[in-house]
Amino acid sequence: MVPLSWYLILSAVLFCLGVLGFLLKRNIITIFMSIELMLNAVNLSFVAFANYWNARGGLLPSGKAVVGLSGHVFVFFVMVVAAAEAAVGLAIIIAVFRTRETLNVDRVNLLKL
Amino acid sequence: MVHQILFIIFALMCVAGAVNLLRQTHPINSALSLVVVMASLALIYLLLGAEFVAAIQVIVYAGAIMVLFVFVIMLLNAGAEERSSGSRIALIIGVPGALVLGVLVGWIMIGQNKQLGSVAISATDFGETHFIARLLFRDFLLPFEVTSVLILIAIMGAVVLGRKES
Amino acid sequence: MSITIFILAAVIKIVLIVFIMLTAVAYTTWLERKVVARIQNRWGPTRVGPFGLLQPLADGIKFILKEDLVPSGVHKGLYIMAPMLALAMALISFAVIPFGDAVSIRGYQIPLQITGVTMGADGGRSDINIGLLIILGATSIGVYGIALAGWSSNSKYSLLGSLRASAQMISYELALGLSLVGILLLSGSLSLREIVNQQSNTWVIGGFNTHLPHWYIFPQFIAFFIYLMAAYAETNRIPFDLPEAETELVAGYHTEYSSMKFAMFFMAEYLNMFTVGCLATILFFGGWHGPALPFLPPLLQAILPLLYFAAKVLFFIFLYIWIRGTLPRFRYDQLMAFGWKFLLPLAIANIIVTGLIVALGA
Amino acid sequence: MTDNLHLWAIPLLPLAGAAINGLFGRHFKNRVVSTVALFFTAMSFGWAAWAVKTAWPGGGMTLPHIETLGTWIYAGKFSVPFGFYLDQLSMIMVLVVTGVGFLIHIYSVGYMAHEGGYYRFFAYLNLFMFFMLTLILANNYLLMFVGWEGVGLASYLLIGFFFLKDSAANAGKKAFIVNRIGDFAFLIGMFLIIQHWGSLNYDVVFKAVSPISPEAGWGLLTAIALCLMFGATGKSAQVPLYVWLPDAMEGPTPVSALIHAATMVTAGIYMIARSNAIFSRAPHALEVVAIIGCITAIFAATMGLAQTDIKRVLAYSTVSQLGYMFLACGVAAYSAAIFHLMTHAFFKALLFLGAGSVIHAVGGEQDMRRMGGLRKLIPRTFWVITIATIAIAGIPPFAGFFSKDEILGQVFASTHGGKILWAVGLLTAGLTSFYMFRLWFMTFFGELKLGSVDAGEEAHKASAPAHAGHGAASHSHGHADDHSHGHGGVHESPWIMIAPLMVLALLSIIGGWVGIPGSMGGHNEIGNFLKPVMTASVSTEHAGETAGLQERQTEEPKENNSEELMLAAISVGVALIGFYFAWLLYYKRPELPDKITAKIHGIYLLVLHKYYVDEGYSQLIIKPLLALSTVVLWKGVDQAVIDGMVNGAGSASKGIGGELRRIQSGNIRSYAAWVAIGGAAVIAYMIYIGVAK
Repeated sequence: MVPLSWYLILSAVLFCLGVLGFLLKRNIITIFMSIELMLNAVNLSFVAFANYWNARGGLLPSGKAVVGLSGHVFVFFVMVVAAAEAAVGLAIIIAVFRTRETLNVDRVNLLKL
Repeated sequence: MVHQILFIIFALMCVAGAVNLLRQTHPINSALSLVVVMASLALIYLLLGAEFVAAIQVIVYAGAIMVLFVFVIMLLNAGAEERSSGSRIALIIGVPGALVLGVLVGWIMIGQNKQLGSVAISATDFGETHFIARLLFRDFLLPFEVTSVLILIAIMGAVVLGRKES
Repeated sequence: MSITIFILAAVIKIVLIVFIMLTAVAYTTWLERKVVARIQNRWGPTRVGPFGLLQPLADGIKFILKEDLVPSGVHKGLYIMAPMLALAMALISFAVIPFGDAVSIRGYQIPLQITGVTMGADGGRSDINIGLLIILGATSIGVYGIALAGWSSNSKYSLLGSLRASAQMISYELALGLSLVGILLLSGSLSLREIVNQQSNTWVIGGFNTHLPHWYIFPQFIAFFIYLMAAYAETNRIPFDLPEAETELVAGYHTEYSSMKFAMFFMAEYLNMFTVGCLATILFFGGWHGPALPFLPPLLQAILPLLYFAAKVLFFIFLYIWIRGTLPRFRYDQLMAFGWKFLLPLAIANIIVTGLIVALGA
Repeated sequence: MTDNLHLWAIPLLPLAGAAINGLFGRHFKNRVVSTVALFFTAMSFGWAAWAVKTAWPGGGMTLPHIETLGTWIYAGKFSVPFGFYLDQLSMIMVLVVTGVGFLIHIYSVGYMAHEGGYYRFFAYLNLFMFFMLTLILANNYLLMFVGWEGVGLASYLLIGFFFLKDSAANAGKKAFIVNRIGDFAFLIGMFLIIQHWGSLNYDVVFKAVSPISPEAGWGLLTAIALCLMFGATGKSAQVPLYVWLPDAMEGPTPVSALIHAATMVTAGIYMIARSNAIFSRAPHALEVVAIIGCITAIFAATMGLAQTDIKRVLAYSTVSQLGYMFLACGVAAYSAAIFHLMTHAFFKALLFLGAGSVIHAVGGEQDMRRMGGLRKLIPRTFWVITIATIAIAGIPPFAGFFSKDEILGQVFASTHGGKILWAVGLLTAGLTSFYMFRLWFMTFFGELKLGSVDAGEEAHKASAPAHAGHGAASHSHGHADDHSHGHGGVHESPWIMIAPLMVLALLSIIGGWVGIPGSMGGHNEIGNFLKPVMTASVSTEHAGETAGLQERQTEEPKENNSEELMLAAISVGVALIGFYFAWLLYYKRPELPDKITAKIHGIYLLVLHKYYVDEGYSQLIIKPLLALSTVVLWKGVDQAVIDGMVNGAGSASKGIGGELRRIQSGNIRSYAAWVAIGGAAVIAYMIYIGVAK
């Protein structure tokens, strides 16, 4: 019986590390990966709450019964969106690399070539 | 008790992976540490009784998205990061900032511990695929369709952007 | 059946299966060289032991004794980790494969499946209800092994080889997944033991007993066909083994590897073949189900399901080798086009048809 | 039988005349223009006479006779009708205005014959008549105010008739602005009336006021009375706001006669007399009126002494006489004030027109020092002006004596402070006769000094006839009110000018006989005639208390004839003393005035420059106002505040834009930092809400 707050703390820690990566790293792809990490942290809290609500049951304020599983469905959607984002993001990174020859974020600061 | 021990193990793996993601200079290493994070997260999902999600996490996230990342890193072969002026300041501000944020949220979570109660692998077939399927294709049908359109557009975008200008 | 007994049984099963599998892998190399030789009208290994039976042992010792070269400029960590990763992923998929029904030892019903569990009052055997997904997960993580191997060995050939191999595996993984969906529509469950149990008796269509075994091969032969193609591509076997073709890229992603690391790749490849074989038998040929043979002695009678299962798997291995001996290699663009433009649409069509049948039938 | 007198025709006729002349006059020949103007004025006079005859008190008409054409303003409870009001007071005023107006129209046909803009002059005159008649016949304060403003407009147009001359244009502007200041106070008075009694109609207001005893409502009534009084001072050129009248002499002489002697300036007196119900219940206000009247009288008289321009002298005498009428109203002797108004209209119009014909005769010369010995040259004008001068001086048989004596008698008899006011009034009477006879002697006796310029002494008005630029540009070229010397030597005015003078002279003589007091054998017809108007509003039960304030009843038993006769004798004596001094200084020994002025040089200069009032006003009021408007309003508010805000907004956004631009540095990591900070802020806010709840 693991208290829910542990999961949330883990998710918070992962999220903070994601934010840190997002701020500190210089390589575009690594920044991109830290975003993925953040999304994963969010997924974790989704699943944790899904399980929590399923166990608690009860009624939503709107009167409908609590559907624990909707947390999972949300995770599913987050993954789909993350996949789409990764695909387009990496395509952009390739395009940037092709023109700028570098992945270092600080070098890529001129709007025109 | 077993749950807590397992949780702590997986959590530590997770955090170690995440920290390694930051520490590594070469993107390939950080990519693999991210795969480790995702795998441990999958295990934690299993702890939370979410089998289908864990499987999907492994197949989609670890198996597809991260492979994409590794692919791009391999293709571009850009090499390790080099220090640049901006990082010093960011480090000085960023790290304590993140620490404060983490501590703040953590404190809130611990504070609310009583209300939150605890979580366990629910006995009944909670995370069963067919339950999720029924939910996904009935209550969440519209979002499902919308995301499928999103994916289509993303693919086209990626193709257009990725193509070499002929 | 408490946790401790389950763990104990699991450990024993794991040791047993790993040992059997590795020896099986070894002897498949022997079988392959023999069969290919016979196809090419020559004898194959005959000197080492009767009919060359000890050849695999000789190869094994050779691999172990050879000098373990580590070229310079190599990403040391990844270079070493890659083969391990490939082998590990190949082994993991055996965890969920049910070899047989169950064996009762000292009153405990031990299911012949690593993750098999006898649960509930009636002692019914069940296993992880997402078995199939785990196999898919394992295969998708397996790609890392090859990708990293090629990239970390810091040579152009291996890099290109690994890129091609992983690209091929990724695209065919899609076709593989979709082809399995046909089966899932019929079986309604992802757990392999459940699927096997469903294929136990005969097809009864509209009250007429066709006396055909209730195997899924009959309604899903297209899916079987797609599955086989995709599986061959997954394991980089002959029609699709361009990445490691000697004529093209020396040895593809494992050119820089020597001795044990090379052996690991080799074993990983053959284990994957076995996984494909087992999966095919479980999903399409009814796993350990076969016609009852009353005339056999009781001891044989007990292990008959296992024998059936082994026979079917062996047949698939033979099929692999047979095709390896006969079919020419695909060109890379043909390979990709075949995968995306032919297999994928076919698999989707199959899903639609089976979906309609299941929906209208129910 | 209250048949409909169609009172609206009286004002409308001159309006029609003004419209015809104004719109089409340009194409008419002078003769046509004058006939149109005279015809409509005559019609209006005839109509007024007919209306008065039918509505004469004895004739069975109930007075006051009110006719309403329709409602002009209808706003909730408050409504203002187009109404006309005829009672004894307005009868007298109508007759005076139309009568004197008609005579002046005839006179100006001759006088303006050689001036440019002939049709314009007559259009303005008719317009003035229309507004004056509206003012008099209105049955509510608002319609009266229309007339009030209209009259101010007409005076502006007529004063500035010679608009090419800067001094004329400025004089017109000055007149209009000063009047407007007065009107402002009048407006506030009206607002107070509306506020408290909901309507401006005379009958409604006076009926509402009558029950209020002086002590009870003194606060409100005094306020209204003071406002109305201040409005009247503006229009009737009393002390604070009299500065415009002397400058108004820039206009042609008939204009001065009509507007600045007979009619317009009397509007203020008429208004006070009309609202006697309010004034008589506000004793303090009456005191103020009396004091202002008295001060104006003595003040203007002293200024008149030093003037050398013939028209300026008459202007100051008008101001002083108006001061007398104010004084009369101040002691609640309204009918005496109206009586003096009537007689003053006759002899002052006569004096002005006479002066006009003198100027006409000497070819535009206005400076008395250069005139002299005209007695034989223009005998008829001489005789006419002599009659008027005797009348204004207040020598018995003539009109001036009776009306002025009436006022002095009332003032003497009034209770609080009457004696001082009477003494000042007497002194003013003496001064009046002195400067009138001074004018008389300087103009008609001695020898003609025309053409020789007295060097040295700074002539009040440019010595040589100020030929304002004879710009031939504008075809209706107005030139100095004098006109070219083409006529050779001095000549008598044509009959068309002399005839009205004769009539006015006759009126100046018999005008006074209407109000001969009981003590001298008459029975003060005009006093009795106006009594119902003045006392109608004082309801009987208050008769006792307001006895002191009530209309001075000439037949009061305790007022014996001997005292009255004695007062009359004193005033005649003072007039004769004035004559003697004038004769002594300007006939017997002409060099004497220069010696006297040399001795009292300081005082003389002070008086000559009209006590520097104009300069004082410009320093005290106009300059600070200008400064206020430029520094504070224009520079301060408009520039600094409004423009400041607008430009400030522009530059502020530019500034902020400049600062924010630095964020778009292209450095992706700074973007990331900003995103993170934003995220942190949101999380903090959510935590705050969560914790707060």
